[in-house]
Amino acid sequence: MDAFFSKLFPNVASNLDVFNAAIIQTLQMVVISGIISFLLSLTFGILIVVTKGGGILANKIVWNVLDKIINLFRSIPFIILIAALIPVTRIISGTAIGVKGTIFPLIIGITPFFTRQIESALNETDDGLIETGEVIGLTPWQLVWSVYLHESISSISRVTTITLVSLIGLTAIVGVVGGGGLGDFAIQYGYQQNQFDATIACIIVLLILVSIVQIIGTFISKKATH
Amino acid sequence: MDAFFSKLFPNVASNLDVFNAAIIQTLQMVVISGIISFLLSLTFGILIVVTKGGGILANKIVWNVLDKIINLFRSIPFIILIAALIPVTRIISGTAIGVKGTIFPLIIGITPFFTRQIESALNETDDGLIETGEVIGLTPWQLVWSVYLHESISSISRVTTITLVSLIGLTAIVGVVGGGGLGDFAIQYGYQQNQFDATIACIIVLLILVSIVQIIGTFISKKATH
Amino acid sequence: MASPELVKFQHVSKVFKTNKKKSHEVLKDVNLTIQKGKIFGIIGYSGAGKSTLIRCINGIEKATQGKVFFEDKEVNKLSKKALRQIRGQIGMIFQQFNLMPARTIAENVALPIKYSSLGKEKIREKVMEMLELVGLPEKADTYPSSLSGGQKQRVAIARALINNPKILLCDEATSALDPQTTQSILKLLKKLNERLGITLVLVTHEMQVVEDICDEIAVLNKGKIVEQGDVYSIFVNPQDQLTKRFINTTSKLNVSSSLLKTINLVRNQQLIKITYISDEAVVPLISIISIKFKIKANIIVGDIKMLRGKPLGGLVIVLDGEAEQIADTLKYLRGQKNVQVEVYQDGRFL
Amino acid sequence: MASPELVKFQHVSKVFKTNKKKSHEVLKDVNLTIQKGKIFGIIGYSGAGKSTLIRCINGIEKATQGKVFFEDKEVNKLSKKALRQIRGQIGMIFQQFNLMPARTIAENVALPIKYSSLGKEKIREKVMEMLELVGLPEKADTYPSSLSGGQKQRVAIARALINNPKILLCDEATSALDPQTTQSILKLLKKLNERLGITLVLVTHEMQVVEDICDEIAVLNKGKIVEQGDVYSIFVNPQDQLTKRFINTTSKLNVSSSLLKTINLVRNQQLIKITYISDEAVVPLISIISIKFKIKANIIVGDIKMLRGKPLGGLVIVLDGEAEQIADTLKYLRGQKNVQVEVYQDGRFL
Amino acid sequence: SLTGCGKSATAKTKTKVVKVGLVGTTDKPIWEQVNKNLKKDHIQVKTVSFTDGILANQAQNNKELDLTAFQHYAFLHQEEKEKNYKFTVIGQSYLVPLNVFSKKIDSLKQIKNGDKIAIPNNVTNAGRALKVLESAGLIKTDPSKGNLPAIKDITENKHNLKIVQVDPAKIISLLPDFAAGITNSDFAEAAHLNPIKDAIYSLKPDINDSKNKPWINVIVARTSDKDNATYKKVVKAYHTKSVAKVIEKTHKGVYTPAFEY
Ligand SMILES: Nc1ncnc2c1ncn2[C@@H]1O[C@H](COP(=O)(O)OP(=O)(O)OP(=O)(O)O)[C@@H](O)[C@H]1O
Ligand SMILES: Nc1ncnc2c1ncn2[C@@H]1O[C@H](COP(=O)(O)OP(=O)(O)OP(=O)(O)O)[C@@H](O)[C@H]1O
Ligand SMILES: [Mg+2]
Ligand SMILES: [Mg+2]
Repeated sequence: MDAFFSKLFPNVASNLDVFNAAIIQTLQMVVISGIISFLLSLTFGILIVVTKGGGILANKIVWNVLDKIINLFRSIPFIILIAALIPVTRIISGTAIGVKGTIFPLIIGITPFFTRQIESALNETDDGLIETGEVIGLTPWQLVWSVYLHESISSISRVTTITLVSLIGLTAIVGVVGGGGLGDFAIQYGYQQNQFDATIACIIVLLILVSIVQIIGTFISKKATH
Repeated sequence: MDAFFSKLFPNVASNLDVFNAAIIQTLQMVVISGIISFLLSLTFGILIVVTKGGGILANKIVWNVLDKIINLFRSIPFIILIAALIPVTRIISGTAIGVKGTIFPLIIGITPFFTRQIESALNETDDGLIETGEVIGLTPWQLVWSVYLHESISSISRVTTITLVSLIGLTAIVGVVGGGGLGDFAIQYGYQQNQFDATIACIIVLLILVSIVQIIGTFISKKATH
Repeated sequence: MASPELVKFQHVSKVFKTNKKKSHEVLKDVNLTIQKGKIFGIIGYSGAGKSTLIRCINGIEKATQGKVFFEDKEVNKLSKKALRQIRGQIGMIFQQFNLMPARTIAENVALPIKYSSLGKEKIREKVMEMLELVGLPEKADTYPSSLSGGQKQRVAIARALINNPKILLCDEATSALDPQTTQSILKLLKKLNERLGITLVLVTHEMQVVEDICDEIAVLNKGKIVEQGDVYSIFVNPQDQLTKRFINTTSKLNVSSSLLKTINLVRNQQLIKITYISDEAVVPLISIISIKFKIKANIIVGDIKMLRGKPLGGLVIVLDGEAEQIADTLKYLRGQKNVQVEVYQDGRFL
Repeated sequence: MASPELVKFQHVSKVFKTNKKKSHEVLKDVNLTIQKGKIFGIIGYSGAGKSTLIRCINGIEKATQGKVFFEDKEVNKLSKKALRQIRGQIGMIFQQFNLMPARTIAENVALPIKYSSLGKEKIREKVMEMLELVGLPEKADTYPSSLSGGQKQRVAIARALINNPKILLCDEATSALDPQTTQSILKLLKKLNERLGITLVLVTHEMQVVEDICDEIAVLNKGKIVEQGDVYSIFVNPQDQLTKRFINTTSKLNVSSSLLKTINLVRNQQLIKITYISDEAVVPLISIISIKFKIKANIIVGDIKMLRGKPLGGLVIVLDGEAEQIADTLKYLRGQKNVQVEVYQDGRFL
Repeated sequence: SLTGCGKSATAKTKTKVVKVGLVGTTDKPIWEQVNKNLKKDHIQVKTVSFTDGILANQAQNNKELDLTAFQHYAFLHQEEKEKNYKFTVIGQSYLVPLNVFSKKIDSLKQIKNGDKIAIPNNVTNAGRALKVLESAGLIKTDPSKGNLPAIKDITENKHNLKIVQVDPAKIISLLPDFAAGITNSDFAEAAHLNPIKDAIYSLKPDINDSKNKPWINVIVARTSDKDNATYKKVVKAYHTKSVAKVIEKTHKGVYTPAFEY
């Protein structure tokens, strides 16, 4: 088996520790920034849905500010965003490099996109259900929790799947600040040094990761559809 | 005005022709690859929705192949994808560099994501409506056209907005094949040469672009909601 | 006892903008008072504005003009918080049910008291009690998608009742139900009304429902209230054309021409209709005329019922006898002031 | 003329899996034949399986066991294409309407013929004709979201009718409609049935609808057909408990205890109920007893109607007279073989 | 054969376009000057900016570029070896120093055990940076790896330095996270540092020092085109005083022209 692996993936085998570390790094980046960004996006997504015109807490100012900020951040190419954030990252994470230094820019990079996705998911909620919640006398936050969120679990897990896969894509770019990870491994060894096997190995692991995310997402989404 | 501009954006002013060209390049990349990818994603999105288990043309094999291919392509970091595609790009576009050389990789890069988004949008269609279409005696393709697509116009324009903004983000990466565009301008001048004004100028133009896309998308989406 | 007013509409209008140019006035200068503890029915054609009207009561539809009061509070002017408090006292059953698809039946029913101070067990207990009431305890842990239309409606009823509302707004709350279930639900509503003094507002197109439990009704026609009053007087003596038509639909006395054809009158026989028009004590008319004029009165169609203890309806009769006796009979009947007589067909002229 | 069979169920069962362990048998060994040109009613409690049953006819619900035939073709065994062709001949009105939210009313109605060879103008013409029929021409270019519940139902009816189906499956097609509109829709359906020979399958809980237009009915109870036959014989002589209960709901003769309380019988007065139990010619019973026994018969509740030319129903009467006469009267009435007598209350024992 | 007679006539007046692949945009003024020098020859250089040299080389190999001018010998040789490119150097351009910068220390002597050092995240500059550290006496690398050792080829690391690869363009921004960082001069310049004066350690940019030879930037043609007259003219136009001046001016004396004029 080992011999077989070395034969198929000679360059990976000779850098196995780096490769393994890359897997761990990718997982760390995806999991940590994914969780934090999920919470943030949920918050912003909810805010933007409830404050929009006709929403349950309609508020032009808040909505406009959020909408514009999201557009602004979505307009900044990710690599530039990372660079621009370096000083802030250092303040927040203590360092701007390594896995630790990638979490913050990843969060900032993915959250606007994630927020739009969550917004999309929440907007699917049937108006009649919102109305019912209001008629029952739920407070806005009860309404958010018990109607918007509860009824959107399926859609939210669907958009989260899409987003996590995009996030895995972003982790490939954070090599610029020495974040490592599989994407960076593929670039360093596969792309720059033309080690085809390194590229393939990375893609296989990423594919497995993406598929797992997809399967879990689909599963939750199905479970939540009645 | 001109003097004011030169003062605020000295590095942009001194490379104004490049900057203007970058805007044109970005527009070309986004529009051309956007349109082609839209058509492809619509096709794939429809296919994956109708062939899924319980779908109107349920077909395990087609569904599985599509699903796996999409995941595979979403697993490949975009920069690696571009590099890997170069030989194919050359066959298809005649060249692998410049704007012409970026269209194909952009399409391949965004289509899997776009397809997932379209899939998501189409899946929102109420089962009762599909059933009604079937009861009325519509053929599968009439059903796709008159029910799935027609009833999803609003959602489709919403996910298209999200996707186009992501596509604008991708164009920033294609500088690696000399594609140019605003993202590349920002990287070359802003990121690599630390010309802050260049970054800002690019972000402003991108923001305008993103906002226009967002406004049009929201407008269509609203128009299509009755 | 003059019950105090619970809901009051003062010159309420509601306009929907269909597009930039067109608009649609769905409620026109509606004035309405619903007294505490009453069962108030609202009837009218499809599209008359009934749903819109009751949706104004809890403020989910805002009146374009005029004022809607709930217990002296002007609904449209309330703060969001005050409005929420009021809504906590108003139960509502939607025409289209609006069950939460991602919640089980029990969770759906529990929703209005989910954030109350009741403990989980207490809530479950109340929920099961409600489901028992609507006959669906075995569906507690299933999801709405697996329910039939009528079952969904019953869940909506259970949900509307769980937090003991002061007033219950029912938008066609029994329209998807079979008559048996309808009756049991109506019985339940009536019981709640009697025992707990819940005020009920029923939008319905089932005249049977109106007859069975309403105290008062309002008849809506194209957004206008054309008639309003207590059920008996309106049923006995409808003023508006529309009301008459509605009431006629509940009556079997409208003998269709196809029915007339099946009745072969001979000789002097006459086909007549007798209708009660006042609420005086019932008199054994048929017996009287039979004894008095030696006439045979054959009841073809009978539709008499006791509404709040008073007779309502009439009979369609074939009178058979000598010409003179028949003439006397008709004369006698026409002399009675609590009935109205109409001759459909006269055997002599056939 | 024995009409040929259009729809046939042979030992049809339908099981829904609620989860891995539990399942729910919604239809149980259903056998049913619907003849061409008939109006076939299906009644039963909410949740009995009525919707599931008619959904088996056009194959949107697949029978778990047994066979469903449409014109000799076994629905479950048809190719998709053949199934589509059949569906083109089957109109269906859904319980929950299922209008397309992103299409105007006209477009919704046009959908079934959108891909036909008809030109645009011809389609529009037909659409307007249909909307005219259901009384909604002015809503042609609005969207479903701005319609009231009943208006939505009428659009669904128009859509189901536009391509001249051979058979129309109506799942509570008039349940959201006011009685006037219901009557006009029923008249329309009846006309279509008579003129074009359309077969109608009506799932309904409105016994009035059954009475008004059905030729045959099937009574469903918990997935089983408990009774089936032509309307008159079932109405006159229901065998199953459930059927009886259903029919009773349409009858006013079930005198409630609260009503009894309002009737103060004195002396020898007796409160009795007379019901027609066969379809023999009507006899002027009241007159006869009045004349014969010098008794006064005061009709408290009357519910007699002519169903397909035959009398159905009965009367609730207070008999007033001498004790002996009353006894004779009762004896006489009991001797009549086409009526059934029941004594509610006896003034002597009060 | 029909066009044969007119060919030479049109060729005379028509400007020949030569596509030159660059990485980044800082060399544009240099090539503008080259273009001025070429005007009389009816040759025009068109530059194409890449963000990445790998794809520029690939494009040249695919004949989408005529020449490239962004890489040093070391990178070129590595690329030729790995991808079997047939390239030939047709002229040298300049030498760019790769110096050590820091925000925390003034001299490499202050390096402590376990300190972090940033080096570029591309293979050639990483190798070069390791060589710089070696020449500063901080580490030793496997001599068999020649000019391009990788981090794993470090044979001796007495200070136990942690060497991290990051984007060279951002090394200056990231200096607070490191004890020191090594990056290309143009990036240092872009961050408003003087690549020589502000460096805490630098190697003398002597183009005649054989140690510097691998790091001299070159103009490259495909081997099949190495004798192309037009390309030779381009190189000739580059190897002029005017261009040397522009190089010194645009890069404030940090770049050393590596040609005779
Ligand atoms: N998808 C499903 N999964 C599980 N159970 C279902 C499903 N659909 C229907 N049922 C159950 O099947 C039974 C019959 O449903 P059906 O809709 O046929 O009733 P119905 O007779 O039409 O009632 P109603 O008059 O209330 O519309 C109900 O008890 C319902 O809960
Ligand atoms: N959002 C809306 N925009 C425009 N018109 C509307 C809107 N909602 C309702 N209407 C119109 O207002 C009128 C009254 O609607 P409403 O729902 O109150 O009728 P209804 O009396 O409840 O009828 P039904 O018995 O059919 O439910 C209808 O003609 C309907 O088309
Ligand atoms: Mg309504
Ligand atoms: Mg049903």
